[in-house]
Amino acid sequence: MPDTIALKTAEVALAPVKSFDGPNGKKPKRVLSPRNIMLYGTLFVAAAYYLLPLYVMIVTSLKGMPEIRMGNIFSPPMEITFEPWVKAWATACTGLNCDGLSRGFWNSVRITVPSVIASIAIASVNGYALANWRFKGSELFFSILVIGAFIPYQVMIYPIVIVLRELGIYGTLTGLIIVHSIFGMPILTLLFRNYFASLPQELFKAARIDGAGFWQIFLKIMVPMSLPIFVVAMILQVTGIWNDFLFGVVFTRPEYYPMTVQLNNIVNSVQGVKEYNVNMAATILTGLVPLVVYFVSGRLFVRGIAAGAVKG
Amino acid sequence: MNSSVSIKDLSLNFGSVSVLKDLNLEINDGEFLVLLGSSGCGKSTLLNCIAGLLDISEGQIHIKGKNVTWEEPKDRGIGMVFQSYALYPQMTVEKNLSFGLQVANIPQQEIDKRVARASEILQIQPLLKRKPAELSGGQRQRVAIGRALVRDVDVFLFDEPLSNLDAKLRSELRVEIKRLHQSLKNTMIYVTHDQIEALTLADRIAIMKNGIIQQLADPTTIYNKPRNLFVAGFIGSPSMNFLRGEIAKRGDATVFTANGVDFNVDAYEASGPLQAGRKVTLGVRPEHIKVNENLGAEVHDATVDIEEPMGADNLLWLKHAGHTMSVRINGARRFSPGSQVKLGFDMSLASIFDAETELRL
Amino acid sequence: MNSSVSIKDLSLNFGSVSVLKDLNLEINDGEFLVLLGSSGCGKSTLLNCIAGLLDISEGQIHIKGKNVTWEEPKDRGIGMVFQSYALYPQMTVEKNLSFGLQVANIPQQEIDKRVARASEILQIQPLLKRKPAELSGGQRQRVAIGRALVRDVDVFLFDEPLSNLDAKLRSELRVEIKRLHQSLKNTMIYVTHDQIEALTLADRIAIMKNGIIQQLADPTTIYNKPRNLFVAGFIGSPSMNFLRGEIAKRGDATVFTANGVDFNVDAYEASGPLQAGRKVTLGVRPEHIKVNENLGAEVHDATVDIEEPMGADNLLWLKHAGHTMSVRINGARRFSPGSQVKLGFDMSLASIFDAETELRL
Amino acid sequence: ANATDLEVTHWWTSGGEAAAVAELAKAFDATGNHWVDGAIAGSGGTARPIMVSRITGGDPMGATQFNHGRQAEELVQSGLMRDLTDVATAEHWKDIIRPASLLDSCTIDGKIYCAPVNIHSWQWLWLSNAAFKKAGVEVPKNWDEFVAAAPALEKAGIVPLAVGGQPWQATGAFDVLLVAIAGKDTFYKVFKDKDADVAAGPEIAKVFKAADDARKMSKGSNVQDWNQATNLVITGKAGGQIMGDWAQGEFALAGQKAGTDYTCLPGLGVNEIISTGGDAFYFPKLKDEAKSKAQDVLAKTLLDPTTQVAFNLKKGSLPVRGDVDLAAANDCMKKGLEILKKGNVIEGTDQLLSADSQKQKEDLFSEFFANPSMTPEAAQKRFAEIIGSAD
Amino acid sequence: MTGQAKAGRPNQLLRNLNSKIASIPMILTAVVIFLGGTVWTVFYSFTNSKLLPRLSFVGFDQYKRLWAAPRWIVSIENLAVYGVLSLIFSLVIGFTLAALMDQKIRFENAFRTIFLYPFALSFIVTGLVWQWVLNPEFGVQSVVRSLGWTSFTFDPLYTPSIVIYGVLIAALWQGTGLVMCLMLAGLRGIDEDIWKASRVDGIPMWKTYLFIVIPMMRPVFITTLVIIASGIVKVYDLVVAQTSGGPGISSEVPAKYVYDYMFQAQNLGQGFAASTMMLITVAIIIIPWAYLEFGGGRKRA
Ligand SMILES: Nc1ncnc2c1ncn2[C@@H]1O[C@H](COP(=O)(O)OP(=O)(O)OP(=O)(O)O)[C@@H](O)[C@H]1O
Ligand SMILES: Nc1ncnc2c1ncn2[C@@H]1O[C@H](COP(=O)(O)OP(=O)(O)OP(=O)(O)O)[C@@H](O)[C@H]1O
Ligand SMILES: [Mg+2]
Ligand SMILES: [Mg+2]
Repeated sequence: MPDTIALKTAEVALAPVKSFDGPNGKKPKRVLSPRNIMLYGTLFVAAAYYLLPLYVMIVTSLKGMPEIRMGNIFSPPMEITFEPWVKAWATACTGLNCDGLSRGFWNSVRITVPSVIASIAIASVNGYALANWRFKGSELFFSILVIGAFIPYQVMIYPIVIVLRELGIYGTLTGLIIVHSIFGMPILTLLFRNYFASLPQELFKAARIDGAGFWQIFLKIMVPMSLPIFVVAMILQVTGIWNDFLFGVVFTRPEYYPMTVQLNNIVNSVQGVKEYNVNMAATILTGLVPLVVYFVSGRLFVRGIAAGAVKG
Repeated sequence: MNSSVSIKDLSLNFGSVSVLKDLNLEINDGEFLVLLGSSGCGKSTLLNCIAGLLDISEGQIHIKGKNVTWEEPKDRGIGMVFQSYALYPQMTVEKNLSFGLQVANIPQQEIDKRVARASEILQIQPLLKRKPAELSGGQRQRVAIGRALVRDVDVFLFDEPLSNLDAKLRSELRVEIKRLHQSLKNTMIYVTHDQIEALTLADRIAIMKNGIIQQLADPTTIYNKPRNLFVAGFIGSPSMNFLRGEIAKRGDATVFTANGVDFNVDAYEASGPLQAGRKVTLGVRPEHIKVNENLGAEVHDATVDIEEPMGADNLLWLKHAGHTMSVRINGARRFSPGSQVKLGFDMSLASIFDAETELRL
Repeated sequence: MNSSVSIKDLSLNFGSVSVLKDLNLEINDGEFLVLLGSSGCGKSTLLNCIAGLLDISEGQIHIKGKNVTWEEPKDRGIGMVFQSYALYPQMTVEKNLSFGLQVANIPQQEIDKRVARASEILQIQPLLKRKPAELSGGQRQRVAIGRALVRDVDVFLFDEPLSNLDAKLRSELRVEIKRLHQSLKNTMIYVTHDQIEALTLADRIAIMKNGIIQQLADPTTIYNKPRNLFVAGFIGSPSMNFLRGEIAKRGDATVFTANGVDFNVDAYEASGPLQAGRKVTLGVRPEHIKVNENLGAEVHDATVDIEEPMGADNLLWLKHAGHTMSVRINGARRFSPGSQVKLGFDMSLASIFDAETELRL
Repeated sequence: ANATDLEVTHWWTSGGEAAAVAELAKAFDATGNHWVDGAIAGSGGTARPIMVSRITGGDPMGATQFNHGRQAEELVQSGLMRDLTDVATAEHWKDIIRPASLLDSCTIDGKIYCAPVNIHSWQWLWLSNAAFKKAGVEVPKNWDEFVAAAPALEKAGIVPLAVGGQPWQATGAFDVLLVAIAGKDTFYKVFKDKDADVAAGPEIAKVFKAADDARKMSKGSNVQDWNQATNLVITGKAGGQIMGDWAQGEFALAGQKAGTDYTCLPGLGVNEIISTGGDAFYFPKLKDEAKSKAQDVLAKTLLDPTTQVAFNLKKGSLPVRGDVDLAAANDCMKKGLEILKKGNVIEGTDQLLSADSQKQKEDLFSEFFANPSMTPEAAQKRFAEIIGSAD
Repeated sequence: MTGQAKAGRPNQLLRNLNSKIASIPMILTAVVIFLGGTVWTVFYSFTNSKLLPRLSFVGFDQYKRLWAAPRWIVSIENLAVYGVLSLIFSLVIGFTLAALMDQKIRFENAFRTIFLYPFALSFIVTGLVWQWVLNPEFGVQSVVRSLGWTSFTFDPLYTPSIVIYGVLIAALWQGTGLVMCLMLAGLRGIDEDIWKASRVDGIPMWKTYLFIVIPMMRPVFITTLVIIASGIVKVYDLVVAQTSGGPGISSEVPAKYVYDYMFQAQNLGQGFAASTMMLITVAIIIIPWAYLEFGGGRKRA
């Protein structure tokens, strides 16, 4: 009966829009409903609270000292100057060295890159072993590790100094990388363990039957499936290591001092009046790398957290 | 009968994707309507529209004669049971049942009465103090039904309530739902993709595909007189056997011919004329083919390919003139693969579809 | 026939929980053995033990005559197909198939040959370049089977390979697996909790409960002569009707009597004597009860409670002397609830169990 | 000699300090070696742990600043520090360094382990002439006049006494008050003999009374660092500050002249005694032979007369050698030299007390200055306890 | 026969060898650093080590002195106040923001980034910025005063009794973004059907959150709790950067006490005694929890 279909099409064509009485179709939504006002109102107020310090930092870093002394930290700069930025980056003094943050920048990179890689590599393998290859005692070690997350770093400095000294790597970059790996280990291992445990066990079993070993399964099966959690780990570690001051200064020598040491020096070595504009510029410059990492991978961050952290 | 739920020209789009298109559906008071269709065809979407959980794009929904298109779900007089049960995990069964009522400020006495009644009907009194995690799948499902029950609603909506359960439990609960309907006489709209559920439970079945209702009829009609090829293939397990061929005249007799084999179709009650030369698809259900016994006038030869004993029944997969065909016989009768058999077809129970429009002739 | 897999006194504990207890099982070469049991009874655990994915607590496992108890999974000559397919999501189908071979350092030429053969057998050649996410459920399952296929193993292990698929696809793939077995003639061990799968696929079925094999026999025996009450109740859908009562003598005749109603059981072939007074349970399958036709000598009265039309069949739930009973009749015969019917029981096909030991008499 | 890099750590990062360090570096570089600057900002509290960790961790620097006294005692005892006795004998340090107590502090078991570079005295009250002019009162000549002038200053919106938030500032101020008010003998009884009875006695009660005044006068000086506090005086926002002679460097840097722009009162104008603490350089033992040699060179350079003059002028401290000519010294420095010559000197508390006791004192006085509800009596009681258990 | 099987049983130590090898860094860290370091610390807390650790035992003297020190008491009190408040506020604010973000809002990405970015900054930065914003001379107080409300006072950092709240404001600014993210991830994991069921039941949104969703998010809250709590115990940098413990000792915290006495006062014994007290406190809270989560977990899984 091909004609029925033709008929139906004709019918539709003839009767353009059927209209009924009463509500029809989409429920009309007011943009300014009380709910929306509350919702967005709260969000905008909260956003303002979070943005305020950033605003202050930026505005201040663009003002000259006289203007700062005169007034209001919230008012926009009357005369924009990039002097503080230049100074913070290139000429601010620490003791005798007057090359600003720039000297620390590459050190920070040199510390952060291998430390992030090493700590993530170690923690991911640990998490994988804990999730898929449990052995007698593995959970016990893990519990100790998690409790270790609560130990203040300061407490551990002395024992670690001793260990590194005995290993003969105190003051070297290797030593610092190890220290970062150690302190990143508890939380990262927890994340990776939870994540790998949430992957289907059957995949792991299938790979074993296929004859893949410990490392093959990890590298060829698990890692390619774990982008989100690696992103989370990376963000956490980049943030933590880049911003680290204590380890960078305690466990290395000046030629490796990270940017935060310069930041601390700029901020803390006051020449009479605190140069707030320079401080703020230095602050922003120092935070720039982790901030960029955030902006680039923020979306993956939530996804990764959903995948890894949340499943207790 | 009054119409209990009436859907008029309903359309729904997710962004630019149109999921439901100009859908019309009248559901009678006290009727058990099953929405059946394969995954992704829009069943849940339709149910959610009726419940008010999705804002529709076009059209109207009336429940009990009232236009509820813009009403909140709670004001529509509906109760809903979800596939994943959606029980509140940290509340006891009792709390799960009464929470909605408490929120609606119904007096405690009344709440107790309703919970008692529902738990009696569903026989979950001993479970009232437990939490969902301490219940088995079937018990959880019962509590989920109870939650709809206490709300004293006109229309029950079920979204694949049994599909997370194992086969045995599923058949038990199916009977219970049927019994519930018989005693409550509420309107029930039930989504499933399991045809056994649909056939056993429904007063009427609406078969959907791509957001369009393909056929709306009682189970017998759907089973015996499927309106089109899709419905015919969708209903029945194992599926109806389809042979592609054409109509021809052999003297007085009208035959269906395919791969050089003729099937006399004079016994078929066509709704239109079967002109010779018309390309058609013949559909025969596995249980309408006789093997070696009661063959009738026309006899076909076939070879057994695979035998699938299923207890009460025995399923044979046969090779017949280039087709593979499934035949269902009594479980006690066994054939070994490779053996030759004779077949008889009961054309009065067959279906013939136009090859192009795929509509039943 | 040689035994292909032989399990001796196997026990397995998870911590203090004993999941498998002293299990013995001999599986013949080329046999299709189905492990059937309800959820949590230890089927997957047993399969994982055979595969070497779990370390057993006691006992031995031999495959092809070799003690593999402590071998790595890859060295046991087994292939395994998982419920969730377990395809490597980041690899193409081709890579999925060849991964195991590459790991084993098999020459690329040989790999290509095997992949080509497997994909031909399973008809997945057009899919080779796709990733699992781009496949339908059935296709994924086929690739999963292919992964076992390319490894050229002696024993195939399937862990509920079809339970994630919808009914239609399930019945299609069931046939394919059966065909595969017929052409490959490998030993296959297949875990399922779907009795239809078990009945249709198995050469022998091992029915498990709480880590113990209840009965190991061919499907017909399991269906018709269940060894105990559990097996009888587990197999068959809807379930066998059970009546609790006792044996009595009425003159010459031996009867089963319950709720004041007698059933003559002379036709029953008991393996032991049926003494009068023995407390027993009578089991009758729904399809072995006749309604209004071919009733035989003894006629019982009953009332229709609920009707469940299922297309080809029609299921009646009857009230009969205080019992509820299900009866399966032809789909074309319809009864409305409340109508009175007459029943005939075919006792030669019934089962009688001791009420205490629950073993078949 | 070949140019050898020698890393020198210190916490001299404020304007005046950095300028002074530059003099040392210049002098050292002139010897053909190279001064690698390892400044760590945030005062000794931040820097010392880092230095100690590095020395104990086996990665020592070439030289490091400590306040001589007891801070490095244990490091020396553990054999981590280089013995400078040879350099000292060759350069006749025993003869030229005065007061002798400075070198004594570097001497352990008869061996010399550090090179003192300057004398710092704590006992100074710095006053802003402009502030008093604005308040319409005479610039005070001693502590009592200063206290009397406080209300007038307050009325003019000027904080009478600037005290920074860092704990050592409050502690230092108290020690200064103690010497000024209770005198040298009591000072020694308390800090050298650790006589808790004296510490709990009436003499010290008077000191606490004065400290209470100071506390009241310091209300409103919301700054952390000492040089910020100094800056309040420089800019006339505060009337005065009790601070060591290093504050002078800040005045100098701001281009202010002693006598006209600001006034300095040694010993608070009450008791003209100054303490002779100071900074010294220690030289950790190094494996590298060339570096060890460079260490000797640096030690020698530090005490070189020209270096001494240049450094101390910038730093605002007094040279450790008695034989240099400080013609360029300003008013205040001259006053200091005078007192030094008269021998009205005492040892610094860093030399008398362990760092531990100092820290406890800091905790006490930073609390006392910040918490008006703490009575002088209660504070004195705790002070006596600390002295009683001090080592 | 069983005996035969046992004979074939490979060495247990070699089983799973790769996993054990791969876990060596973890085992070393756990045993040598965390366990060893802890034991070492506790051990030396019974000595009167000064600048360098040495074995001169003094019994419980360090502990007596510790608990007699007003500064330690203040530190403990501050940690308690700060800990409780920051736990509560982090969770409440974090959850509230997450719940708002979960309303299918526009600009979700922008909001999320805004709430999260402070987490990227170091405590030094956070401390500095808030020190400045809260500075009475040119921060919020002076701005409000310049608007005409001259009696307005808001200088938490210079008022001993409330300085810890000033620290709290900064800590929340930095940390709530992460909590929000964790909560949001948890909310996204809630079964959509639960929301539908509660709508059909007519349960108002806030009640659904309060009585249904929050209890369902227990695992998220636990993870979050671990992260927040481990941060609280360790709080040091922020206090140093923002107040240096001042005014006076009114914003001192235990971690700072430990550090100051170990390194500034050169009294390792005292510092170790203080760390031991911290470790004991942590252990009392954590060990039962870890046991439940990980030890008992094996049976539950
Ligand atoms: N929120 C959504 N946004 C976009 N598309 C959606 C959304 N929800 C559903 N769809 C699409 O609408 C179609 C119908 O979905 P629906 O859930 O109604 O299917 P269904 O018939 O219930 O299937 P199932 O049997 O799997 O539950 C599907 O193609 C699905 O992809
Ligand atoms: N890793 C484990 N730790 C503790 N108990 C376990 C573990 N794995 C399985 N079990 C328990 O062992 C029993 C058998 O589990 P198994 O997975 O073999 O069941 P199954 O028969 O395959 O069930 P299903 O049909 O649900 O797959 C269950 O009771 C289960 O709770
Ligand atoms: Mg659905
Ligand atoms: Mg299983």
